[in-house]
Amino acid sequence: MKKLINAPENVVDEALAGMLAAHPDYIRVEEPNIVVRKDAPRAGKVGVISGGGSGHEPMHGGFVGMGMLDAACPGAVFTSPVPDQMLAATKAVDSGAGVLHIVKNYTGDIMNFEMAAEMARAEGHEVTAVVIADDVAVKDSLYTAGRRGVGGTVLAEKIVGAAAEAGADLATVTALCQKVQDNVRSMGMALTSCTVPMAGKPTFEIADDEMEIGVGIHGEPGRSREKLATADEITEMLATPILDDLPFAAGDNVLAFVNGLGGTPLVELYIVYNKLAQMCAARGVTIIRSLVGNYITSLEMAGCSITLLRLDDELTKYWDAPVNTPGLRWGA
Amino acid sequence: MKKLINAPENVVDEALAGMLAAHPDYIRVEEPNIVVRKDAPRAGKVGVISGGGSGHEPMHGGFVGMGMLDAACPGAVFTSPVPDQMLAATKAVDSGAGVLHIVKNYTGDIMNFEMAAEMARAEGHEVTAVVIADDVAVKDSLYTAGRRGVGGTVLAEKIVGAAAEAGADLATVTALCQKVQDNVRSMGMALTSCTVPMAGKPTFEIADDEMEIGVGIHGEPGRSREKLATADEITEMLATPILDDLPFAAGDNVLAFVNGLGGTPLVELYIVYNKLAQMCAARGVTIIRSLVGNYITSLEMAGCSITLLRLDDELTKYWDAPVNTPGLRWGA
Amino acid sequence: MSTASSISYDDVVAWVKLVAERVHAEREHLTDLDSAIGDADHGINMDRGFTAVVAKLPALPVGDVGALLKGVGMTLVSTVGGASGPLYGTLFLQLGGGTAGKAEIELADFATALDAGIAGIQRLGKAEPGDKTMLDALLPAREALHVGLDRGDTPSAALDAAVAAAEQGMVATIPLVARKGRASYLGERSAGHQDPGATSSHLLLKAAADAFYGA
Amino acid sequence: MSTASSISYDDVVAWVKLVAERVHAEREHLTDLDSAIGDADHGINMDRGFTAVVAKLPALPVGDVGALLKGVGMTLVSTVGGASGPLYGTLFLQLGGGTAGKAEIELADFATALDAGIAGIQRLGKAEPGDKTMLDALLPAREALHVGLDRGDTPSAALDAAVAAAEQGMVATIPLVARKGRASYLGERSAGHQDPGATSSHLLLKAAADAFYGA
Ligand SMILES: Nc1ncnc2c1ncn2[C@@H]1O[C@H](COP(=O)(O)OP(=O)(O)O)[C@@H](O)[C@H]1O
Ligand SMILES: Nc1ncnc2c1ncn2[C@@H]1O[C@H](COP(=O)(O)OP(=O)(O)O)[C@@H](O)[C@H]1O
Ligand SMILES: [Mg+2]
Ligand SMILES: [Mg+2]
Ligand SMILES: [Mg+2]
Ligand SMILES: [Mg+2]
Repeated sequence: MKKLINAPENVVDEALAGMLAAHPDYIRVEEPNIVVRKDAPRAGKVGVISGGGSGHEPMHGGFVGMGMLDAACPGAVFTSPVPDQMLAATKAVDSGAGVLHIVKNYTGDIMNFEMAAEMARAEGHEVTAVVIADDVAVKDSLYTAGRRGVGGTVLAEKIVGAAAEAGADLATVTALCQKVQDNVRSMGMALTSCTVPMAGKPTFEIADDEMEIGVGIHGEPGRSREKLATADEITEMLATPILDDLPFAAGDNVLAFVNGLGGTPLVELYIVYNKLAQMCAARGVTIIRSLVGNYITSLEMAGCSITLLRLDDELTKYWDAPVNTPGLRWGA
Repeated sequence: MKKLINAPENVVDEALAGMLAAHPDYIRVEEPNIVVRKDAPRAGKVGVISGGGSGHEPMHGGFVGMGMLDAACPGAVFTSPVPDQMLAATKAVDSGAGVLHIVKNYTGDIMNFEMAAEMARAEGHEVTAVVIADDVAVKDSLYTAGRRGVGGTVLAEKIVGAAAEAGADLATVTALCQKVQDNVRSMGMALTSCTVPMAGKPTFEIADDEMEIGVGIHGEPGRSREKLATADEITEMLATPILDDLPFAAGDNVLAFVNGLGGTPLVELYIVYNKLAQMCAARGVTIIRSLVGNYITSLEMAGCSITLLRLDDELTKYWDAPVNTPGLRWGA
Repeated sequence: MSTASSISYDDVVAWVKLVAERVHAEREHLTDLDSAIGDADHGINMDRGFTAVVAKLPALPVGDVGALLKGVGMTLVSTVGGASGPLYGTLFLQLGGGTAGKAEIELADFATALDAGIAGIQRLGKAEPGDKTMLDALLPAREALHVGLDRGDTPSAALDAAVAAAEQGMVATIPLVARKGRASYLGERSAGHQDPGATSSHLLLKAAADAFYGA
Repeated sequence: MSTASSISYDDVVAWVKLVAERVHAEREHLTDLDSAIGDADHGINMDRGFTAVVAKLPALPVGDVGALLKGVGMTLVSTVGGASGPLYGTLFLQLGGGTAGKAEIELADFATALDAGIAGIQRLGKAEPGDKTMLDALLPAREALHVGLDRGDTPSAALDAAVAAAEQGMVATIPLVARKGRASYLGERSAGHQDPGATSSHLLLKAAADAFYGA
């Protein structure tokens, strides 16, 4: 295992300490390992929190700040955080206007967030939750755990955070988050596996001429293993199911998000974006906003994910609104 | 070779096309492969251009925009651009106020930029050049090619771009760039090699328990090969020579920049930053600004570099000034 | 009244410690199973949780089986995370609820408490038999336990039967296509691998048999 | 007047084409040498440049050796990049300057033009003999060429001697610690590897001997 770490068991704590050292003007770190916006709670503002396993940086801790999250709860690497964290975060950010939990759809995340929400409500906090489940690689069904929450989460946190910053109430913020979920779809692929520090070896073996299509963000194998293909072919394998699923139709305006999984350089992501833009154009889908880079990662995994969000004026307005976090910043 | 590409020979062109597709509001791409700020030349503004081999994204093309570069000249992967590009870029951005060339210290970059500068002057453009040579891993001497230009380049482009945006004249902008060079030092290391697409195989072989200390940004081997060490030990190997070289003294205010080389995830960079902050504190050096992420990369190489810039009020003011580029953005 | 087959407070402490020991020993195996169809952390999660439990033991009220098991459950909830944290946490919280205030319990009490614990897991996780989860080990075990007790088997025999049923259920998860948990994301590819949680559930019950009635 | 040993316009075209052919064939070797002490692109750069040169040939004025070589130099400057682009570009620009307007040249003319070309490389790159660069092949070659010509050797013999000297100089770069170019960043580690540019310079001269006086 080749990583810039000291001891596997200290990765999350030391990274948090480094984040705090690098961004003391944005965040504070409180027990039990929660990242809280420096000036939270803000009078009258709805609190927006999220959380999940570590190893996806900058998500979620890097999105704590003005116009995005009020707090983030990082679990162990790839392991949902514990209810104590979400309870503490909810209390830390609730100004009395209530708190929205943005939850990625994983059994563990759902259960831990639900437990925390119950405890918080028992202590008199108004809490709502929206589950992000945007991964079209997973067939949805009543009888399964359903789709994973992936790239759409980043967009939801930005847009919902802007609405909360603008003073929207809990019901409005919650409905807006659901609206993002209803209009966003994603799919990812991997060229390499990744190594959970505590595990010490790659989660899966893969040959030099193979790739995994339909992976999530936890180093898990994907829906299928394929022979390595060109960037254009790979982009089609990801974007076609996304476009067909919602479906995105001619005349739609979209935000196109090409995300790196951690080990893939920007130069390759732009090659993927190039093909994605051609595909959208060919279908009459207009990209009016874009995001290209590593925002929701899977440790050092090489690969990418594509996310499309159908935009209307409201979503566009909140996407464009100022945001000032360590991981995403503009207009401020 | 596992990459998200179509054909090795098309990597640079397709990445440029993708960049243009993703950021049409920031840039335009002109022959012979130059990235130009959408609204350049801007009346009365000094033009600031840079360039170098591709494979370092987001540098330089990602730094074209308000408050940073007016144009960037991307060469083939790891190969200095040709004079034709710098000549075209100079002409494209010169409003009559003159153009500064920010050149990283590599024999090829120096010679190609010099040829371009001569041609541009012959055509009546006022051109100055500042060479960035901040890599302390390279022993400096009259008889060698001198130090490489690495992480300091990103900081120079941001700070100098802000001054030019604010209306400073060519002499002032040039002197400011030299001031950045005089106060910045860097050093890098690699956990893995990288693969030049056209070469098709890793530039060097390295064992699972080895690392290269003192690498540049072109996948070249470093000054020495060492046994793999902890993040804290590695940070000391990089930061100690940097701190001792300028030297950075107790009472100095600095900008601390922990940069990823392309294949290393943010979570690891924060662990390095954590140790770097401790080392600076121990020496009485105060970090008043920070930058953590992948800004000057070496394709998919895993590793990091550390850059420290001694700040005074002028440098701090221009660092804080608004910047709006695909790769670096705040205050706008 | 106390019988030779009663499960004392100390037996329960011994059980918890034995589980911690074996989870630690099986950590890599459980994580490897989770690597194949999950995210390579089940052994790490369980080990983190039970290490915390053992550290917590001294702080828990002595002599009260229910309080002890509640403490274990709360510690698991607060330290494991993932899917297994709330699920095993609930299991132990319910075991504690069903044995509250008792200095010693009979296997029948344990069986009833286990019913509640498994019901809690189902409430929380909404999994069905055959979904390729820990329930595929726990449900057959509960079944066998009750059959044995109703038939008047010795507690030791009844619990051994439950462990055997859990082991069968665990192995039976191999061909299953997962419908719950991370493994479900793999679809057909999840078949051919043993479920990590079913494996840790079998470990839990085997440890109980060894701790309560001597290995 | 034209002698049997004159180098015709066609000979020069043949030379340029032969260089392009061999650079392409040696591309991987040159890149491998650059991988050891540089950035793994020398063969790629040279191949890109000379492929462009061959494509450009039809557009260059026929019959004028100087114009041809100037065109080659300008094309190299505009397509190679890196350190070798300006350096080899300058070499050919100077070769062209020294042979301007000529339909055919003598080897002595070539030698004089080569002097100017090498001087241009030194002006631009500021390297000294022993710095582990292309000059370590070019300088001994120039030396041998003049010695041969002054001694009255046949042009073919004189050029062969130059090629032999270039080869010796190329091999002699192996033990050297680089002081110029990327290899200098490696410090002591640059010793033990043959310089890519010295290797391509030898290729250039060997191709000249073969093209001018038949392999
Ligand atoms: N809905 C569920 N009901 C019951 N057990 C479940 C459910 N989802 C997952 N599990 C169990 O949890 C185990 C995985 O635990 P663990 O790896 O620690 O958590 P995570 O899946 O969050 O990484 C699975 O092997 C499975 O037995
Ligand atoms: N200052 C110099 N003077 C002469 N030749 C040089 C100089 N610097 C580099 N070279 C030559 O250039 C070669 C490298 O060329 P190339 O790899 O194409 O460019 P780059 O080093 O920019 O990648 C070296 O092997 C060396 O022979
Ligand atoms: Mg997990
Ligand atoms: Mg090069
Ligand atoms: Mg798991
Ligand atoms: Mg090179």
